[in-house]
Amino acid sequence: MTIVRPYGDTTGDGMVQLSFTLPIPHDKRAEGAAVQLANKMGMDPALLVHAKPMGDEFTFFVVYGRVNHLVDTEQVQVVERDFPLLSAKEVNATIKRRLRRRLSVVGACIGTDAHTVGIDAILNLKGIAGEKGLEYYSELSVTNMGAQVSVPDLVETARERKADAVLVSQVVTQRDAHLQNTRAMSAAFREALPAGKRPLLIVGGPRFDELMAAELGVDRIFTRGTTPREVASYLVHAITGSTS
Amino acid sequence: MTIVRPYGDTTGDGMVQLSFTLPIPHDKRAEGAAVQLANKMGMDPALLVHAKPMGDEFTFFVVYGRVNHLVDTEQVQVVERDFPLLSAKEVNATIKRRLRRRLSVVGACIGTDAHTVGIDAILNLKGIAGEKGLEYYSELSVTNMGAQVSVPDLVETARERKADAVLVSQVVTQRDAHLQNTRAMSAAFREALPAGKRPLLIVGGPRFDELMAAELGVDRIFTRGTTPREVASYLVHAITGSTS
Amino acid sequence: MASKLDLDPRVVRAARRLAARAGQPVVDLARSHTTVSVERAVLRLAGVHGADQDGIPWVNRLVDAVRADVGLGHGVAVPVFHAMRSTGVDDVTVLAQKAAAGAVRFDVPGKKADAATARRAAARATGRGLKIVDRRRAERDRLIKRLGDPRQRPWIYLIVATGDIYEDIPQAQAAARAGADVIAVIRSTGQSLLDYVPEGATREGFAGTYATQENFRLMRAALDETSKELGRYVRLTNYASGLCMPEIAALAGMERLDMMLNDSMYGILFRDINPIRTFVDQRFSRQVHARAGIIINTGEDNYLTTADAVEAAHTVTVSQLLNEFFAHEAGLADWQLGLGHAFEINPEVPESFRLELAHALLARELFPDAPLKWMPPTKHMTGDVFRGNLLDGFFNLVGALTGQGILLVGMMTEAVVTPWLSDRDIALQNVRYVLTGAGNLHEDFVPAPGGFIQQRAHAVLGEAVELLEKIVDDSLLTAIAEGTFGIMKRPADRGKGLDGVARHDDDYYNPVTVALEEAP
Amino acid sequence: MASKLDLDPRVVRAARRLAARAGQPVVDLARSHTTVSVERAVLRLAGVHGADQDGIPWVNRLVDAVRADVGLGHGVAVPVFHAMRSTGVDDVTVLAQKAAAGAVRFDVPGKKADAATARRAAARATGRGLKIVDRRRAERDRLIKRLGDPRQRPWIYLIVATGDIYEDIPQAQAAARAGADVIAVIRSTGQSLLDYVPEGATREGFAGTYATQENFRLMRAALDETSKELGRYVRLTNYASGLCMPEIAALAGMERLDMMLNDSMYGILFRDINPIRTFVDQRFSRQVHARAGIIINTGEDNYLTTADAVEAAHTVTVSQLLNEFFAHEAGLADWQLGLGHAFEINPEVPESFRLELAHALLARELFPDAPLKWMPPTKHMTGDVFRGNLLDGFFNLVGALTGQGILLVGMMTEAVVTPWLSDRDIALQNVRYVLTGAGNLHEDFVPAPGGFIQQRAHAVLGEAVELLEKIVDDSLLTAIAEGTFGIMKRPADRGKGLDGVARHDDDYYNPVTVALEEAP
Ligand code: B12
Ligand code: B12
Ligand SMILES: Cc1ncc(COP(=O)(O)O)c(C=O)c1O
Ligand SMILES: Cc1ncc(COP(=O)(O)O)c(C=O)c1O
Repeated sequence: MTIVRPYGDTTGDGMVQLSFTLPIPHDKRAEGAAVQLANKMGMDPALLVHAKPMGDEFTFFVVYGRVNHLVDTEQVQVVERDFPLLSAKEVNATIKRRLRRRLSVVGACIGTDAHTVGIDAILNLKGIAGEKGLEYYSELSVTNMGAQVSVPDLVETARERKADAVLVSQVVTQRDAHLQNTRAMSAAFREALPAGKRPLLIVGGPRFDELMAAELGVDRIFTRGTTPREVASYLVHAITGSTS
Repeated sequence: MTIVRPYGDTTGDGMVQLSFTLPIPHDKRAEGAAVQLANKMGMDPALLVHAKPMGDEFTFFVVYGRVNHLVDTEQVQVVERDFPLLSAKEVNATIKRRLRRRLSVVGACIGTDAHTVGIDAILNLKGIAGEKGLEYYSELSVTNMGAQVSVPDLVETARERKADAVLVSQVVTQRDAHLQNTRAMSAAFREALPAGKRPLLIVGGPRFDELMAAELGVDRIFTRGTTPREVASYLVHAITGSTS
Repeated sequence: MASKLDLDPRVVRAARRLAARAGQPVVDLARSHTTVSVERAVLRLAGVHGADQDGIPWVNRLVDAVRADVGLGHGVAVPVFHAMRSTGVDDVTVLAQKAAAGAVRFDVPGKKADAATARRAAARATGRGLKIVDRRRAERDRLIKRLGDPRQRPWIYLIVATGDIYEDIPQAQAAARAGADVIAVIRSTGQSLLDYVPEGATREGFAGTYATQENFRLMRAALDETSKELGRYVRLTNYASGLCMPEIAALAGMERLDMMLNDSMYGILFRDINPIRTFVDQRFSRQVHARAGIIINTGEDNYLTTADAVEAAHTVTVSQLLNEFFAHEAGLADWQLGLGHAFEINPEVPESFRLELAHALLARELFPDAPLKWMPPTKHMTGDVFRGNLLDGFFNLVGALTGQGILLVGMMTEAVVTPWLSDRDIALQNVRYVLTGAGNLHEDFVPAPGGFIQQRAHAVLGEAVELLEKIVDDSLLTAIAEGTFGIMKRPADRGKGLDGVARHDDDYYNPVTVALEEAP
Repeated sequence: MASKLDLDPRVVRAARRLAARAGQPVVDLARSHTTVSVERAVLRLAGVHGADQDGIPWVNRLVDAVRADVGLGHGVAVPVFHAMRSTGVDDVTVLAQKAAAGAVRFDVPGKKADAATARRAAARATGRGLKIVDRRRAERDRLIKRLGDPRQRPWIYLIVATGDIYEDIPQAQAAARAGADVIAVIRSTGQSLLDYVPEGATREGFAGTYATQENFRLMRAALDETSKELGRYVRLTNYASGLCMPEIAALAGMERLDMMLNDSMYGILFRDINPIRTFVDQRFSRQVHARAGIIINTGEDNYLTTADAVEAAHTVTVSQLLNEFFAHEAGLADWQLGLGHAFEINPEVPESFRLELAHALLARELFPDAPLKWMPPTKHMTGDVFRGNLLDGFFNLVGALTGQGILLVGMMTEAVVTPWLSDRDIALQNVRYVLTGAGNLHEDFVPAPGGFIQQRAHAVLGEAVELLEKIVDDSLLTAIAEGTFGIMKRPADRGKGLDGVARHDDDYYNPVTVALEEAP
């Protein structure tokens, strides 16, 4: 199927649910304004099913209705996994064979972000979802710098540890903090190290858009539900250039 | 304020919440397709925050994001109340003065619809939201035909009772049942009675669009939250032509 | 479950006795009348099937023809099977077609022997129909034995309502895979007032799908497949309600439906069907359900959509007691009584949740061996779907805390649309969370002795007894006429379908009733 | 609330004794050290205010200057007030400005009399600061008397977090009008690691708004207005946490904040702040809170975001006992102890809801006179906001069933964004539904004797005692270093801010500590 529509209870009905607040008091005009917005979003008919004043200046709305847009799944751009998913054994064997040394990985939460659970899930032995983290891989040498690491410290440590890859986590996204921090980080590495000497730059976090890697100046982005094995497989692929 | 945007937690942020199902299995492409739809609806950035497979062929999505449309409250079309809201006393007095007889009202749920709670709330003594229904008004003569009334029966009763107004309720809206039934009803009245002799046609129900009166061939539409007093006031206004 | 309400067994016994006294006159009425639909059900069991080119079933044409010639008071069985012999037609459907064409005249045989022959022929024919019902029941037992029952109580009951049997089927299968134990296919809004059962597979219902024999068959077959896939027998529900209640009961028996919505008063109150018509149809349909091993679901929940759930709580109890009496009288066993009640108290009312608990426990303890059908909030659901899902969660919790047997899963979009696929998924997730996390919390739920919950339950039971006393004095038909249930006033001489009722003549004969009443 | 868990009072006493033994060495440490932030807090109370043009507060410049000249071990009070006299400056802020320009040299007066004079001057100055704190406390008491406390328990606690104080204010007022009893202004992500307190009204926080004296003032004034409007005193909360804990405590006292997040280990575990630094800052800040009549909120809930809520349940109990011990030692009364715990069990775990009940009740019965801060689900919240609102409802129910004092309202968008205006509205509606409908259900909630809930609570308490025994043996600093709490390993010689710690010299003098310790 390439062209699809949203599905409520019948093929092709196009039904969706929408909710939002408008900064206007609740009255008929406000309800009309809510429907206007839904119409502009392509909902027609748009059924206003709930309107609730929140204080004197705001109104919350729930709208149901049919959306007229078509979705063309052929047009969808996704970052497909373009490398094979390896077992820990394969990862270790490939690094040994190709690199003839341990692959050095430095990880951190940068900026003011202190959400380490995600990067720990990738790096620490304990891992996530039943998979062990990168520390488990005998041929990976892992340095986990923890939270709220400054970019200069990160660059310094990466240099010291001769990092093949730098793994950065960003969870706080309010005011695009994650994007700003990532840009600052990639710029610092570009400045500090010549192209051939730069480690692979990887960022991860639940609210990144995987398609933005180039824009942010990093090599790869990982998002919700990433597992350590995927990251290890990618490292092997990108650094040893091997497909197995 | 005439131009507003949706409000998440900051003025002008434009944030909305959207959910829908696509008839495709859950994978990265499906997630991309969901974002595509949100983008087409004007959400940018569109953050896919939840994707859940439902069986093998459907996926449910929740998307948050900024919508770029502006809402112009000046452009909103609403049916404003264009008649004064009267007390029961005023309603009765005006009918007495202007009509010199009781005003006859016939109400029904037509078609296969059996949801009488709404029309009963308007017609029956008991009323709704602390307001008594039209039966309470001494100058109104009310015939409540109940549920699942056929259009021919309704026309017949309206004729018999010399109805000044016919009040029809429609609650079931699947496959636009309410619109079809309303159109059939207004057509039947147009056919059965000459223009001057036709009662005022009023429909009501929670999912009508008040702006559609002309299109449906009725004089007025009432929706969610209507109270008997509004209806009584409208009747007096429309039938006696009085503003008090 | 140990008693939590400390109900006085003498009061409970008194309530049951009063319900029997209030119900008996109605039973007497039902035993002395027949209806067009009862007679059509007999013919369906006797093998008449199909419809004319306008979609009017041959059973309707045949009953109309018999009625025109000799009236309904004798029952159609004897005139029809007498005509079979006299015309030499040996297929009842063919006879119906001929009758519709005006080519057959019906009469009641004057000779005793002819009458006896006709009776025997009729009994043989309907016996074959009942055999099908019996075979289906045995088949169900076998499948349950092989595939197993749901692992948990309450059973999870989900609705599909697209209006199109071919959309319903995949949705029902998806729902079963997602965890539903029972699938109900909601009927199109118009059907209950049709005085015939539509034929064939249908795709054009409004807010529900027509109940037809073919739709029953298609859905049951699909769910049999899914049951096998899941290793758990998924039950199918429809509606034996409206003007064709007896026939639909017969079709349900023959197509192995597992549960049927079937209430003694719903049609009267909410479809304005004549009370006598309803009570007569009602008794026959329940006898068929008893034979078919079908669990009935009664409709007390509906009263709380028109009446206030606190004020009218005792009317639910009274109706449950009446439904129980009528059901037992018609041969249904306790395990077949999915008595209805609902979570419909205005959530703004202080202590609403404890009141719900009190009412739900009262039903549970009054009918300890009945499965009970626990219905979700509908009336106080709004377009606020976030709040809706929350209320449904607390509804599920009451279900788990009070040991309800059948949990009709609430949908967050109750006030908006007939359920979407995703609504069901969200709703099932809700049920699963509550049952997994708090399924055993009832062990720690002990209403304070003499406290709010016990007091409320005792008060409701007390009001129920008072109301029953009044009904015994004034008669049930009067109570219904006065708006006792669901504030709907329905006099006995009004309502739809009264013209389809006939008093039994002395020689009234109905081979199905005979067979059903003689069975153990 | 009568006991529902049947805890053994001997075990409870043993647990408290062990906590005291485990905590005492840390108290000794805190009593024998000071930090830059403690000293800055002293100067703030002594009247230093404002910042240089780079935004560095004069208290920082002054402490740095003193430290450069004589170190911290004597405390800054004497050197500073000695310098006041010797330079003839009579405004401490002016002194700080001069010191920053390099125009003042500090020393510790050699003569006893000079030292005594400086001490007296310092005590007078800080006494004025403490007077402000006292006046604010009296003001609060008056307002509560006039306007009244929330009508219900738990108090409803809501967060605002726009990053901009001028967006925060209307949102906080809206939240209060919608029913919030307590408003917490979340801090910008970076602030806890700043070794100074920013100045002025701020609009540029990330996922929170900077804690500044001016922001405190603006928000408290706005809420005073709203309190009057509502006829109910609305409390304000912020964070005395991070590298500036003592100063923020002082500012909170002077601006009449009502509650402060203030945990003995949070900064160590979740901000990688040095343990010694934290414990020293901690003790001083709690002494100030005690004086200011501020309720503290501890942070055990956080452990369950990194550790598993079932496996690590006993670490929460241990930490609560330690927090209680440290709090009492610092002079806080039971009513000021908002000990933290949270609804963080994976909702897929069988019996998750009963486990939550067991844990929440254990806290309730161990600390019967503490208000307890009950935190909503965060870790297992997903982007499925419909499910999110449901979980929050069951969280609210546990809060009501177990008599929690402060209910931090959960948001359905927890996994998505910092709360939107509408999220708060939906969340409050959820709380209201649960409290209105089931607020008294605790009367009917009686954990089965010896049943699942009691067993679980006893088991957790048992594990807590075992862990405390181990901590007494190995020392609390070792336990923290080994990752006992929240699986975060934090050795005592690492972490941020260690260089801001100094051992007391023999002549260490801190007029604030003296005043706070001599008060009744
Ligand atoms: C746990 C938690 C905390 C803990 C963190 C403990 C710790 N040591 O990490 C504590 C309690 C300390 C905390 C504090 C705060 N938090 Co917090 N917290 C959360 C919470 C509940 C869960 C996050 C989590 O652990 N997820 C589980 C992990 C496994 O998932 P993950 O991070 O997405 O990681 C996976 C992938 O994304 C990917 N990945 C992630 N990073 C990387 C990196 C690489 C290289 C790769 C390859 C992959 C990868 O792989 C991981 C495994 O699959 C979320 C809400 C929620 N339910 O999501 C809020 C949340 C993230 N927190 C939030 C906020 C605002 C805060 C505070 C700033 C609040 C405040 N002002 O006080 C503070 C301060 C924190 C700070 N300075 O950053 C907000 C962020 C809002 C936003 N979108 O901007 C959230 C969304 C809550 C909310 N709605 O307000 N928090
Ligand atoms: C109560 C109820 C019932 C009761 C009805 C009892 C009765 N005697 O009315 C019972 C249980 C019988 C019932 C049955 C069914 N119901 Co029903 N029911 C509802 C429910 C829960 C509440 C409706 C209600 O009473 N609202 C309260 C009244 C006061 O509000 P109101 O109707 O909007 O009326 C107000 C205004 O709209 C206006 N108004 C209304 N009419 C008029 C007329 C005039 C002239 C004027 C001036 C004003 C006016 O004024 C009123 C007062 O303010 C809704 C769900 C919900 N929460 O909304 C479903 C709902 C309406 N039912 C629904 C369905 C599908 C059915 C069934 C068809 C299901 C089935 N297949 O079996 C059946 C059959 C009914 C039939 N043939 O029509 C759907 C409709 C879906 C759709 N949008 O198409 C709903 C939305 C539930 C759902 N999500 O599936 N139902
Ligand atoms: C007992 C009972 N019968 C029948 C129905 C369905 O009504 P209808 O007659 O419209 O199919 C219901 C509706 O919920 C019911 O509760
Ligand atoms: C006890 C405690 N202190 C402080 C904070 C806030 O942390 P931050 O230091 O980032 O302001 C929290 C977070 O919830 C907390 O629980």
